[in-house]
Amino acid sequence: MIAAIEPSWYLLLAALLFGIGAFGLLVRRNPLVMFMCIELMLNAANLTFVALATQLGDINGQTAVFFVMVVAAAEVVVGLGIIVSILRRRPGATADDLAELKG
Amino acid sequence: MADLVWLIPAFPLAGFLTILLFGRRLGDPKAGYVATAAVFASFVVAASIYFDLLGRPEEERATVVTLFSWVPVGTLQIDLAFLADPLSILMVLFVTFVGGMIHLFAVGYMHGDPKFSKFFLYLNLFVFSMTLLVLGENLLVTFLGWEGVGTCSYFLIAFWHTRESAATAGKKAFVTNRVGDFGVMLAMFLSFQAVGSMSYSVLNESAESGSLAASTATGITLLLLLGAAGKSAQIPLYLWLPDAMEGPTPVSALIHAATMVTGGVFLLTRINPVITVSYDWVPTTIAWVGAITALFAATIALAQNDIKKVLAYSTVSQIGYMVLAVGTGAYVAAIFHMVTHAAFKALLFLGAGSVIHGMHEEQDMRKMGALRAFMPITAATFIVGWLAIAGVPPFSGFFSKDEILLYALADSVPLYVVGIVTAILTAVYMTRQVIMVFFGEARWTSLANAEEAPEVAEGEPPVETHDAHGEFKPHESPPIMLIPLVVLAALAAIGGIINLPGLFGIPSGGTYRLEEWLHPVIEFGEAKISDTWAYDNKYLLVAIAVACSLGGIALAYAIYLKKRLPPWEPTLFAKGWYYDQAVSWFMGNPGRDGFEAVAEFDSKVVDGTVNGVAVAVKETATHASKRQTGYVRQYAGIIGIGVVLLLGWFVVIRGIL
Amino acid sequence: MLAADTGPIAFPILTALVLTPIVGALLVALTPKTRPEITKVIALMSSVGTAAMSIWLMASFDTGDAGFQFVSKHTWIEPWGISWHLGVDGISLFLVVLTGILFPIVIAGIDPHHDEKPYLAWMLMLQAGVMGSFLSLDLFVFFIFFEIVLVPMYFLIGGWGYENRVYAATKFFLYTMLGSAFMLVGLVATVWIASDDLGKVTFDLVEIAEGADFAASTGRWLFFAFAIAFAVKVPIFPLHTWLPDAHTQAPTAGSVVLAGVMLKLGTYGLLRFGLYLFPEASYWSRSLWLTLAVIGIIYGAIAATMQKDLKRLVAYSSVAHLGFIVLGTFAFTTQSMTGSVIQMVNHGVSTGALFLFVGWIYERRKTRQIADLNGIQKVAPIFAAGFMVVMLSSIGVPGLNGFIGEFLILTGSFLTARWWTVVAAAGVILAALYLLWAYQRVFHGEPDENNKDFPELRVKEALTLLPFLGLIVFMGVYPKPVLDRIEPSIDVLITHVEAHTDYVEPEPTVVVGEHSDQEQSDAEEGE
Amino acid sequence: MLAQIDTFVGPEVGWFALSPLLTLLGGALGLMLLGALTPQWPKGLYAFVSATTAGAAAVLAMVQWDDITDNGPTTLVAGALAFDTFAMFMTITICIAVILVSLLSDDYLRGTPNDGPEIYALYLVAAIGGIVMSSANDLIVLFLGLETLSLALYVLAASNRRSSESAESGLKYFVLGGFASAFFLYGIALVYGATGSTNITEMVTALQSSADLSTPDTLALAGIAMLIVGLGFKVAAVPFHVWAPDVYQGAPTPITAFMASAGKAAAFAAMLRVLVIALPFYRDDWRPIIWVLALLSLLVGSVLAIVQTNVKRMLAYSSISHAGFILVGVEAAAHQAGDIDAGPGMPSVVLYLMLYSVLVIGSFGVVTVVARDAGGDSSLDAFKGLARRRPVLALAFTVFLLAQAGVPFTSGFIAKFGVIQAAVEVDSYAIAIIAMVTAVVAAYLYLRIMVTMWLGEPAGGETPEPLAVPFSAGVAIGAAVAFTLVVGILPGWLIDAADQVTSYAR
Repeated sequence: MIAAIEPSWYLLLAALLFGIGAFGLLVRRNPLVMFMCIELMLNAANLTFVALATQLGDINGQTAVFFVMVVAAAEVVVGLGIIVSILRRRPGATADDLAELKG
Repeated sequence: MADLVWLIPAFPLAGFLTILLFGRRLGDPKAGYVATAAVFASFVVAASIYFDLLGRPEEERATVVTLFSWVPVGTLQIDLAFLADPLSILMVLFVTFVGGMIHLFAVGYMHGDPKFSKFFLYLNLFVFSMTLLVLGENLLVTFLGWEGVGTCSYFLIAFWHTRESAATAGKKAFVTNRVGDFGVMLAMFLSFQAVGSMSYSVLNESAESGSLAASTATGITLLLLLGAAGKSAQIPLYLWLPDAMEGPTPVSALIHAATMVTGGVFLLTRINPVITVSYDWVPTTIAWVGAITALFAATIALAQNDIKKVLAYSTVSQIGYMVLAVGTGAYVAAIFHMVTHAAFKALLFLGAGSVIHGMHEEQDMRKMGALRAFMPITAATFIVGWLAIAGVPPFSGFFSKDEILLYALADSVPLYVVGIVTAILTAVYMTRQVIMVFFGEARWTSLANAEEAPEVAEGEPPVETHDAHGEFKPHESPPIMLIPLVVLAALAAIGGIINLPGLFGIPSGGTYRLEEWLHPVIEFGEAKISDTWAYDNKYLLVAIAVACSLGGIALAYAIYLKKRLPPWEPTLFAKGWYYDQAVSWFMGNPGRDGFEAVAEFDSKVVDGTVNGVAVAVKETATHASKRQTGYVRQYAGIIGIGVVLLLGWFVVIRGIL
Repeated sequence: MLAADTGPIAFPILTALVLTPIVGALLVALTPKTRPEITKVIALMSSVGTAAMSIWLMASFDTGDAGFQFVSKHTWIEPWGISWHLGVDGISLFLVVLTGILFPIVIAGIDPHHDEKPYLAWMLMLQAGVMGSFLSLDLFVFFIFFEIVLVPMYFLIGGWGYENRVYAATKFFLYTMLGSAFMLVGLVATVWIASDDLGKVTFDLVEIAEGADFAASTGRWLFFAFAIAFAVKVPIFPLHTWLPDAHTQAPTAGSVVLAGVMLKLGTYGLLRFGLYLFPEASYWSRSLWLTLAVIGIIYGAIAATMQKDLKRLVAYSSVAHLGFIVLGTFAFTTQSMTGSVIQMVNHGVSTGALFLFVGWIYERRKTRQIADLNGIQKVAPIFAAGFMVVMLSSIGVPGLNGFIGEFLILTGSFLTARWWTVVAAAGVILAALYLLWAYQRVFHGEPDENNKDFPELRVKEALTLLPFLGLIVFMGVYPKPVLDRIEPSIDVLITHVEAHTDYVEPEPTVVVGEHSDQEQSDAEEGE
Repeated sequence: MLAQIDTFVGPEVGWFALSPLLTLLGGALGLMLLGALTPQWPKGLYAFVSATTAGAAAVLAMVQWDDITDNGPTTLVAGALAFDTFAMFMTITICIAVILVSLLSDDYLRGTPNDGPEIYALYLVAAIGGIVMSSANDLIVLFLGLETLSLALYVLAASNRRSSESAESGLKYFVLGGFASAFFLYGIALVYGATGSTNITEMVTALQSSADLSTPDTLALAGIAMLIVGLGFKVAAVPFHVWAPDVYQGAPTPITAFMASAGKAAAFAAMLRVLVIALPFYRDDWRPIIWVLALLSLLVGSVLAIVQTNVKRMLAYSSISHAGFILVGVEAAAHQAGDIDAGPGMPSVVLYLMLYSVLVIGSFGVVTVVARDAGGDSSLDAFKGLARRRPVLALAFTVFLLAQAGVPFTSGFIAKFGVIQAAVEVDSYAIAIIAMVTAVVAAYLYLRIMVTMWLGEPAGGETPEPLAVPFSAGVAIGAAVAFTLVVGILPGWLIDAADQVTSYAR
């Protein structure tokens, strides 16, 4: 059944997700949400990998996904750490509140 | 002997250095004697060389003495060399003699001046430069002297530099002369380009051998004429000379009457072969420049009241005569008049100096009169000078001026007329001066010391007699000032003998001595005009000349002494035809504004652009840095824009298209 | 030293000329603050040593030889084909000597008033930089020295200058750096393009100049890349506006050095790296340069006339004087170019001396405004006399050094660039105008309250001034020894230009022999 | 495909070839574990350990260097890592950065809650990431390296828990960094789709076989665009530079130094790997973009720098303009990317990277010392009259600034000269001239700082209290000055080395 769906659809879907993620990062103020958008973009990339891998009948694309997942996990750790430390200092701070550095 | 010619400049130079080093220690009057001695020493040398040359066949009378190679670059090989030939030796003879006399006079005149030694320092430097000028073997050495005398005249005009007018006059003289020097320099370049040398011998010989193109010759001549106009105070550059009277009177006598101002005439005479080969209209131009200057200056002299100003304009006028002579090919006459003029004009100036001295620095003739009783010797000598310049036979001026008029007529009638008119005017204004100063009623009796005090500016030599008596009283000058007067008077009286005309059955042995002497430097004498109407009617001309001078004297006598006729002294003349005002107005207003404009342009536009760019960059930066808002989402946005653009380039432009 | 030179391995005199000041500077920097007297001594020793070496260099310079002498060449940055290549010829010799003797004089004669230690260090650095630029025969080496002089000069102006010093220093630094920005690119391009002809990448000036043959268009681009840098440095109108500011704000020593040798980097560069490297381009563009030069002469003079600040006036006079040098350079005749080279030295001497005087006036009166000064000649006659002599030399009165240069330049230029020369000669009139006017306002007249006790020339100052006056007179009366050393190199340069262009130096139509014959016969008659 | 599954053959690993990486890894782990298990180590020991580790790694890299020059480049771990001089050169550069920065950090951290092994461990980890980036022969591996480096840097940037600025810079860096690396990853994916592999060697062969570039592969081009976004962000090239000023200013100064040196070097190394080495066949597509990025970086960096009032921020912008300069070199390299004669581009870039790393660490080192004395204030005022308070320090800073301005006899000049030379040799005159002109604009910035130091009046009036320079920091700065001047005067050996990096494995 799956084979019935054209791999290019997955690519489109991935592109869509990626766009949503990028757009979300631009419009949302909450650091956590922005961070989620990044994760979304990463996963869009993953989806692309998988789709292309199937298209090319090549294993490496799929293995790459695992690496990316690991990286994403690591990012979660670091990112959350940073965000939490900021929110602890200034509860409810949005990304726009952090604009001391400019010019 | 002639190869010791370098001694002539050497002595004044030595004097200069001595005074430079020990001037203050020597002081007043020793420094003056040192200087005088130096000048007379070079006179002696000059005289001995004169006799040396005299003993030689005519064509061997030119000796070049090369000291060292001065500016040798490639084909340009200029030596510091002297040319001892009849012309230059004649020049040094009267320069050093008259100069020496004036030095002597100055010892008395400058007595008590705080800068006494410095005065003679400059004076010796001047004589040194002047001898270089006349002895130079090439244009550059002459130019060295030329600029040297100019510089010295600057020093000496501005000698009493605390007086604003003196300082300004000095600057004016230097700058105006520079305009002339501009011409001389270009003439040198042209000469180098044409004949690959600046030496007179090469230049003149190439002219005589015909290898010098007429166009080039014309260029050189006209450029040198410009130089002459500057140095010899001819139209249009004469206007520094009257102001130059700001200097001490001996300076006026030496530099601005006898020697320096004749430099231009000398230079033109020096290159007379070049003038000969230039276009025909060139000599005519020279003649007219001289003629007009002569007349123009004479008219102005007519209406001056400053005793020295009269003489100054008279000088301009007389040099006009010389230039006129050069233009008409009467080089001998030019030199002749130069010599005689040196004698009597120096005499007149020194006389004036003596008067001024005696009148306690009073220069306004309207405050003089009847001085002959108080300063008899001065008066007597002055009168000799007056007769000489007025052209009364047998005084020297008569012969030289007559010679010039002869050539003028031979050349063209208008020139002659101008010359004659000038002669009359000369007689008139000189007589006027003599009368105003020495005859008539004494207009100074009312004068109190206090009144003339403002006339005396700071730095003037304090006149010893001031303290002697409170009551104002003219007095004769000390002997040291009178001796030069007497000697010069003698010269002025008999100076004519050096070039008597072949008239009145004067034994042929005694005639045209100068002309013979100056041959071959000046190839042709009267022979050149022997076929003209003028030549055949010499006697007539003499008669006319004498009549004119006497007539002029009589006229002035009638006007100023007998008061038969009202004096005719239009302001136009008094103000020198407003030429000076016009020039200084131009310099002061449009000229200055133009300069200001350039300076403005520099700071506003040229530099403005530079600073403008800097400011622009800074402005851009300030504005741009405001775009760095610090909002992370906006940053992401910027990145996003970048992404879009990149995709646009790659996918659309490179990919699909 | 002499012995070493005659020995098998010649003493690397040129390298020593560059290194001695650097070593001096380092030593000065290392001496403790507590011992100022030592710093002064060290500085003097190293600078005097340099001067001695430079004079010895002049003495043992082979007059007849047109080529580069005392050459020392060692590979430096091998992968880039850069070598430490120094050499001196008639063109650079006297600039080197001037650099050598100018610095000890100003170091000894002028007091920085504060922070003497860094001041001396920077001065020595500056000397090394200038020396290097004049001596280097490798494009890279030249460039780095040409560029490095900015730093010490920047600090000298910025650290010891007057009220507006930071602005002036920054302007100077950036303006000049902008110029050399183009030169750097042009320089690299030159080397790269030349490597096709030479078959190897080398920055060696001589190899490129002799071996490479640039296509006309290429050569012109490259030439202009170089020329811009030099035009700024000279400075040539309209790139001159940094100069008045730099001069006015620089400390006296800075101004003296700036006018004395640093501006010559530009004119020297034009000769060495313009004409020599790109004969075709420089000949092709000569009208441009002649025109700019003449504009500079007149323009600078006019601007100078209107200045109210005495130092600015002198600065603008430099613009005019350097215009003459450029004119002579691009007239391509033996006389004009020899004149340009000697004028570089003469201008250095006379304008340097003028700046000394302005500096002394400032020290006495704490003002440079002409309006604030008057009647000084009455209270300080000797001071005035000294100024007068220097001024006359700057005006170009014959018998003093200034005249020789200008005269040669104009004489030579008249052969190839007549009308430019005519205009330029008019600049001589203006020179008299602005200087005499300034002199009248400052020295003539009756001194007022502020000036009536203007101190007379001091002994130390007189001693500082003496060498300048000596040179002014000597070079004016007997320039032959200098000219004889310069001319051969100039002739070679002109031949080089003729070889690469259709230019033929115009020989004036000499009336054969007559001159010499005349002398001969006269000499005999003399007996 | 099946075969791969049932018989898995582990790749043979050139352990010794990996020794630099392993050393650093060991150092990092060691610091973490031992540091965690043992009580506070004596003064300066952490820094010493990390410095020596990095030093050892550098030495090992040099050893490898000879091996490579003898036996030629190869790939390791089944073609995942390239084992070539380029990689080694970057390894050494990064290790030098780690050494200097560790020395800087020592006193800086003392007394802060961060005074422990973590920061140093993070340096080492970041270094590993950087080295992996510069020696990656597989885009995925490169991505891993990039993330390793970035994550470490995010943490480091935010590491100063007392300062809100630090936190802010950390967050900004993290968010934008993640954003960018997402693009990068997506780019990898797309390129993978176009070439059928993420391994550079295979990619190249694939592209060579599909020689027909007349019909451009949109997928690949889109991928390249994405890759350039990611790389451009890392190297802080305009318009992807926005994060740099804020992060540089906010992060603790030694960290900033590390970002500006090791971070930039690794990023550029990655850029060369991806564009020049992996994608030479598209060079005509991406070279213009590099040209534009260079232009923008040069202009924005130098122009914006001159109006800043905070020295760290100034240096941040100046580092952007330096990135522009390096991009000029990259652009030059692009002209001959993939050719047998790689041209002078690559060498000029790696040379610039090494020289600039030392320079910038030195500069930030001085800032560290001064700001520490001024209570964390790194504004221009803090530098007023520094020359009176610490002449030698001021002199050192002057050297660094002049070097950054590209004044001769400093390494900075050599670096710029190399890049300009490279650009000229491929006839990119325009960008070369623009670069030099913007350098003049940037020079104003350096002059401004110098003026403040030398001519400004110190706060303490006539007798300002001298400023304390910690020993280790002093050593670091001194070393940097020495390097700057020595290379400035005798650069030959280094240039020789840099010229060898063009024989890379792929």
